Amino acid sequence: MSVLEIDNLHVGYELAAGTLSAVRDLSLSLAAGERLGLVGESGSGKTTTALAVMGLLRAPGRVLGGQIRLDGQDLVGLDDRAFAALRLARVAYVPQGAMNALNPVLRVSDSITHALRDHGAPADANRIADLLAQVGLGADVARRFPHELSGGMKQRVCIAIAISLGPRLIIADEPTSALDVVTQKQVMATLRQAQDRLGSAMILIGHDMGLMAQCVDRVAVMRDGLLVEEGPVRRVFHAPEAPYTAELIRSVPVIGQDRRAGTAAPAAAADLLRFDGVEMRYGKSLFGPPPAPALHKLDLVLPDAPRILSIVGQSGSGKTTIGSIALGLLAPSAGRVLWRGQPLAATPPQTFRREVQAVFQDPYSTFNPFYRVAHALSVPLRRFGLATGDAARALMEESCRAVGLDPSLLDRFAHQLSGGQRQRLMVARALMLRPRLLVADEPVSMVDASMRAAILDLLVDLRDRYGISVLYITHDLATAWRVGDDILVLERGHVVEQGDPDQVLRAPSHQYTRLLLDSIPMPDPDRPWSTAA
Amino acid sequence: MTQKNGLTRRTLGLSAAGTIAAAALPRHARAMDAVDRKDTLIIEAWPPGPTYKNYANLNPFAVGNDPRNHIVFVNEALFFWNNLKAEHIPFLATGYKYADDYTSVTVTLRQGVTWSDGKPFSADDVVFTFEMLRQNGEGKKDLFLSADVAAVLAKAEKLDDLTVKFNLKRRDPRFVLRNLTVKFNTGIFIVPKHIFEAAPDVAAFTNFDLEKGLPLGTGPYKIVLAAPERIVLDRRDDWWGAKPGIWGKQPGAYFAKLPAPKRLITVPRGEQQQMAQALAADQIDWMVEAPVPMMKKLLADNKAITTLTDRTPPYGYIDWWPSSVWFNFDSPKVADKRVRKALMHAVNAKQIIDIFHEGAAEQSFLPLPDFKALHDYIVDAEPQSKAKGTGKFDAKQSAALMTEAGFKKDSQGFWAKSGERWSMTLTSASALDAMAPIIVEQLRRQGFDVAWNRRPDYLQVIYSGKTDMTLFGHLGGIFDPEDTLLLYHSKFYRPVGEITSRFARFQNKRFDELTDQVGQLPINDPKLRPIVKEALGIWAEEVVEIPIAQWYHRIPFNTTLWTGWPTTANPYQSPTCSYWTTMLVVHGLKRA
Amino acid sequence: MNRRLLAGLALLGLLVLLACLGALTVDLDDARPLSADVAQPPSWDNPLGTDTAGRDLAAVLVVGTLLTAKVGLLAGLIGIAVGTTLAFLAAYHGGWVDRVISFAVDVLLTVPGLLVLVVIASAWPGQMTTTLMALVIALLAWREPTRQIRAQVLVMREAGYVRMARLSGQGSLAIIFQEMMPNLMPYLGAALVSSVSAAILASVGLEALGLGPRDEPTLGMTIYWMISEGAFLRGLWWWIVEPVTILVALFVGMYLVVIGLDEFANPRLRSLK
Amino acid sequence: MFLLRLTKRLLLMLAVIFTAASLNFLLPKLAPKDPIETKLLELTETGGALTDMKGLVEAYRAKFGLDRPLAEQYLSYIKDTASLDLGQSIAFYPARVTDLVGRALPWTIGLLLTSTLIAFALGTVLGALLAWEGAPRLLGLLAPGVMVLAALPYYLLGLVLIYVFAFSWRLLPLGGGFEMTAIPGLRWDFVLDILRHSLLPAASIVLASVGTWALAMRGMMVTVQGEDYMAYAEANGLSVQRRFFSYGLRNALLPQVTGLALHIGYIAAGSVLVERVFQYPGLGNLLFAAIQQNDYFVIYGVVFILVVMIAVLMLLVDMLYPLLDPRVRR
Repeated sequence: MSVLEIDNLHVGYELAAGTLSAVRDLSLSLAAGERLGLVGESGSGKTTTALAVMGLLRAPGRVLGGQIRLDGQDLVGLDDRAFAALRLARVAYVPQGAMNALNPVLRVSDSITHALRDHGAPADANRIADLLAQVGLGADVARRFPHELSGGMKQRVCIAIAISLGPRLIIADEPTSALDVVTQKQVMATLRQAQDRLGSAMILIGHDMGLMAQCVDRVAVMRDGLLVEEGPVRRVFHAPEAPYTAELIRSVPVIGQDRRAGTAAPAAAADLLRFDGVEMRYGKSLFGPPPAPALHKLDLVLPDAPRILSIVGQSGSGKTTIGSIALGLLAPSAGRVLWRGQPLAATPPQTFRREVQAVFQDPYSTFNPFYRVAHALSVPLRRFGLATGDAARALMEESCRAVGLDPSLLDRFAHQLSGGQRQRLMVARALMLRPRLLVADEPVSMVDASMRAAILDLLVDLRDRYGISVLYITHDLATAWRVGDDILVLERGHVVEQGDPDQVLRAPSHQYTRLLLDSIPMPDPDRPWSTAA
Repeated sequence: MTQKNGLTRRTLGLSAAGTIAAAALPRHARAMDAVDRKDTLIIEAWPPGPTYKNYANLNPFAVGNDPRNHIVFVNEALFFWNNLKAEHIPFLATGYKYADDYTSVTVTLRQGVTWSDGKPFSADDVVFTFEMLRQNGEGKKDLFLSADVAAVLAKAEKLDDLTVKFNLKRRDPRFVLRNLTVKFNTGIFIVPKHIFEAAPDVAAFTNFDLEKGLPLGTGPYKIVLAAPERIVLDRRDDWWGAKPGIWGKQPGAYFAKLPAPKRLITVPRGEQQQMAQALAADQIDWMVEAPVPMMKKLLADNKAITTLTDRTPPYGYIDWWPSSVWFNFDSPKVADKRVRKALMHAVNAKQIIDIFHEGAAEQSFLPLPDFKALHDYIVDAEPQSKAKGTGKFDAKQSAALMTEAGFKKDSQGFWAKSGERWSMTLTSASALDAMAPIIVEQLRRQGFDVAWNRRPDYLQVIYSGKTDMTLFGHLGGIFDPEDTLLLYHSKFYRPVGEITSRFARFQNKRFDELTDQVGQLPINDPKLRPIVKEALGIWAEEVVEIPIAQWYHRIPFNTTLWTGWPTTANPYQSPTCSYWTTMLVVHGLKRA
Repeated sequence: MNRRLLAGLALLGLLVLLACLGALTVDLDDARPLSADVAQPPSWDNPLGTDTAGRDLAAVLVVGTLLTAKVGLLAGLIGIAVGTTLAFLAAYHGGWVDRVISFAVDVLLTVPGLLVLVVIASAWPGQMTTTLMALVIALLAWREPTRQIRAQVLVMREAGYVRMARLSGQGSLAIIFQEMMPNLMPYLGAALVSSVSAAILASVGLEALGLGPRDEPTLGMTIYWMISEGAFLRGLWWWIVEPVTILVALFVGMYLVVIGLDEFANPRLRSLK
Repeated sequence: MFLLRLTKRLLLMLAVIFTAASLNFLLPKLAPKDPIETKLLELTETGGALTDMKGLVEAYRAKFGLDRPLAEQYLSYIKDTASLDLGQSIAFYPARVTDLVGRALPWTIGLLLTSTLIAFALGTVLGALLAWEGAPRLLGLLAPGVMVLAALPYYLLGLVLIYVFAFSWRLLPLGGGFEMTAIPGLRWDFVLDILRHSLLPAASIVLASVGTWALAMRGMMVTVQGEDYMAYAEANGLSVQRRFFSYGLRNALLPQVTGLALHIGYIAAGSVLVERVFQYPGLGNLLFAAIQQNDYFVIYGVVFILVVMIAVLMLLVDMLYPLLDPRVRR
């Protein structure tokens, strides 16, 4: 018998203007021990479905039709009390933002105790230690506060809570999206083991096709509230029926495919940007020991020719620091930064500003909410004396078209645009200014998968058509491989490896690079995650 | 649930508050007997509350000493003065005799007086008290009243245990009345030699230690509790004055027994509305003062409340403080006599009395309070004042005088000279704060651009002469007009910027001569009347001030528990609890 | 627009309207003493009654509302102007400038404001006027705005668009005025209204203590007179109810505007109706 | 590390106290009002003219060291204050400032501290409930009232309460610390009497500040409810009480506590008017009387105590905050 059966589910938001459907005609079923991947971009209805199952929809959201049965019991229309009793005990939830999901003022043991006690289960130190052991954590973790744990440990605590009452169904909502690839792999392994032990069903919600290929038995793809495709994982990945599914699979960059490298490095050209023994320490301490450096003596050369240099590393590796120093927003604690052979300090700021531009990770916050988005483009034009008035407008519209945007978007506010549109605008802005160097710091990490490839292609365009060098900063090896002419791998402020991506990534010499490579989930169920982790 | 919780928490919190406050209460409290409310007299005292800042100081000569109310129950004076009857009351003394030239006076003391520790009161104590003040006034000058004593006293000497001779530095026929007699808020109480001579620095001596029996006095009450919020005094049943025969044939037979209240409680002066409500609720028996509207409300609210004039206006008696608008003779704005006169004719005293006193006061035409002792002088001088236009509201004449003095009204209707508006300031005493806006408005309506100046340092502004006009009372003569005339004597003149208590800054040679002549004559000397009349003529002629009204002390008392208060028919003492004669009123009370 | 903001503005607007209507229909000279019989309850001639010095309370309240508003606006505006300038100096400049300004604010926040105000009020050689009152209050009115705006600017300084503006070659002044200021507007608006409210609170407080301009019938002076002349005991209810009502309306109105603007500036608070 | 932080923080506190105390020295000196002349003139106003005021003024000026150069006065002020010798009152010579402050302080602390804590507790719970989605509907009706109260200054509310409860209905006393006839002492009836007298002033403080706390708490609670851990707690089926108290209230409380410490520091200075209105014998009244007479040493003493109180409370908050919020523990 199925653990979960969803029949013709219809969830909508009843607004004054009418009903807005979030999920329509959704039917799914899930057997014990089975893992279902629920895939879709933001707004596709996958999370709404999960909320409906757990009775957590908030007004004006409401189940408008259909049935949700858990072990044969219809959940639609249950009251709050019944739902509260059902949660965790029968349907457990592993949250997306494990970083913030645990109450910051409670010790881990308290969080677990609360969960157990509120469902009438006994909670003592042994039970807690046992639960923690099941997710691979030591008993000492119980006494710690969430901020004393790493992201992976926090997620494991959440898994420990999820399995504490032996639920029939576990809903894991992008459980690893905030984790780096290495930790992601470990956490997913833990989650799968725990689920296997309980024999419960699991829904894994996500948008990463690679992860799905590695983790689930069946995949359901949703788009705009509708189920687009559903089937066993192999069938879906090898022979997707819906074009949308195929597009999703294709958009996952894979090392070894589709590289868009540029021309070979010109010999002995002048340097554009050079780091000489650059070191960075944050903060000052009057007493106490000096803070550990975020960046160890780093030498880096960008030749005066259009190139893309990919800088790769996990969070905390120092890659963003390199970007900020290159932008002149941060002064290094030691060492020299040379711009076209001149010390940065000696370069006239106005010239330097014109020649070095940036695209940042969060495209929303880079627009001043007070102005229409055109402001972000017109200001540098005016400031650098490039164009004003109609000429400026023409220039802005031209570059919009160059990145495939409708110029009328210029008159909107940032919150009226999608993430992809905003990021394209930032690229358009860079293009319009024709800098010599563009620092692109995680430009695609907050953009939906389908937009990713397009924006990366734009970066390549900048290089090839406009002769702009790019410092591409990312945690994603695959995209680094895809666009980079050179690659530099950072680990905790140290460069562990650098060179031609083909060489570095296909035959990594450093074990850290290898670890990173091994942790990437390939969008192919037949190429399983290596067991190295 | 929440609310219930909240309430219990509140109660708990408040009892914590109460305990904290109670724990902070007086270290000076002694075990006290319970005394029935019916035997207790509760008095509002003078120092502004809500607490006595200096409750643990019973040294009458300490400058920072506010609770003189308690000194008056503990210490006694050689003589008292009853202003209502113009009667001199021998107390610790029985009589006095001046030398013919008034350069010395011999005082005889009462026999059988004892201090509260049983030691006899004698000439030594009197000599000690006055010599201490004289020497201090000639040296350190840090004792209250010491300079005044030193100015006139050459030496006090003991002739025998009951006789003291005061040798004076100059002829002074008013020495006894001024220095040996306690009246209003002036005069000197006698302190015990055997206590005060042990104090190394009298100015810093608090004379307060209940354990050691301090303060120690001849008076009928002893302090049993002194706290910032209360002072409690219990009757001393061994008071000397209750012994038979001790008063001889002295009138005022009410002395010859113990005062009726077994306990006195004084509370610091509170906000008037609050105290009035307390009086109406029988919580206190005696209030410092109530203005007319409040008095009317009180009398309406509680049938047991009465006043000196019973339940009819003016609800009190005339005080030594007739109100006037004083000119500052050093101010160029009012240097022209015509301007002063014009200002005077612009003031409508009748309207002020109607509003401020609700009609329950008389207009005054002289700087003198209409006391029994001063009445003859007023009869002499009032017609001449009126003839000179004093106190006359006459808008036309006011305008005419201003025009004559070269003023023109500007576009906004204010008097101006050579295009410049003639702006002036009026500064007021705090007791007259409600009267000032009325006067200012009257003046403004007649075209005088007068601003009411009410700064936190108003006393310094007034006494150092930094205002054009001052709304104030008079702290002048009580038993004869000399002290009033001295308010205008040029020997006290100080230039603007320096403090002088004679803030009129009036200088007139003839006036000085007349005042000096008055000072040479004893009170009630028939030669005084023409001199005083001439001096007051100069005062009126020169328009020294704009007299407004007699000042009434309207003291409400509650007869629910205590009767026998002074009445118009039996005015045995001014019933003002803030005066230093309060003890004599207590002597007259009976249990209701 | 949110409901609280609207309600607050409506309340303040009503006060302004009443004051304007009053200014047109009432003879403002009647706010001076001796304009009418004393201590009269409301009647045809004196619709809001009179006080014990014969001021017509209708005129007093019109004039008083305007004067009190003047004190509040003047002090509040100065406070917010100085506070904003210092806050930007401190937050944007950082370093020792920030340390000096923050320390000064820290120190001044520990000194009882009333003492300072009373001392300064009495140190003034002339007599107290409403303008002087406003200036005196303004002397301390910048402390809170400085602290709050500084914190806000510190957060905003890290915003992506500020970083972007720097990359666009914007100078410090341009960043402050073109990029940060517009976004601070609702916040500054709220800070201004609270500053005005605090100034009115301080002025009414000082006046009730008897330290106000005695020649000018502000609302605080009306309270002072009403207390000192025994309105409670004498049961002159109209003298008590009227100024208190206006002050309550004034404070509540400003308060609603403040929290309305706060919700505007801080969208998270908006979720609650 | 903790010791280091403590040392640094202590140094800062001392610097603040020192600067504030220096400012405190200068402020009353700015006023043209001479405390000795003022005192003597007050005596003159009631007690008749003093013949030789100049001598008295000079004698007392010397006694208080006011005849010395300002710099010298400042040095001895700093020295005395540092050794906690607050000197003697000018207006009430020879009363010691320490005694005056010591007598007033318990009243202020008793009244203001307890009513502030009550207001804080009530306001915090009320505010949290106002923001809580599952709270009873009826509570929503309280919101406008809470808002009006939050807008009102203490003293205005105090006046209204006096008029209604003390004048019109005569239920409670008009003011003062205790009954006129009461004899102070540690007895039940006296404690009750003190409570009765503290009801109106306490009520005006509680009512006027409960709204402020409630609104601040409501704002924080709204923010907290948007946090992931609240959603997670609900997804785990935790009980309503648990989510309200241990998750919502507990986290929203953190900034409130900082506010409370600062507020307690200001109450003494800020409620002068409440004490005036109710004739309450606390520090506020003492300070006001001292300011009126420009009694330098009492002003210095009271302000110094207030400054130290505020500075110490700020330090305490800084040092104790980590106990409440484990995130800032280092």
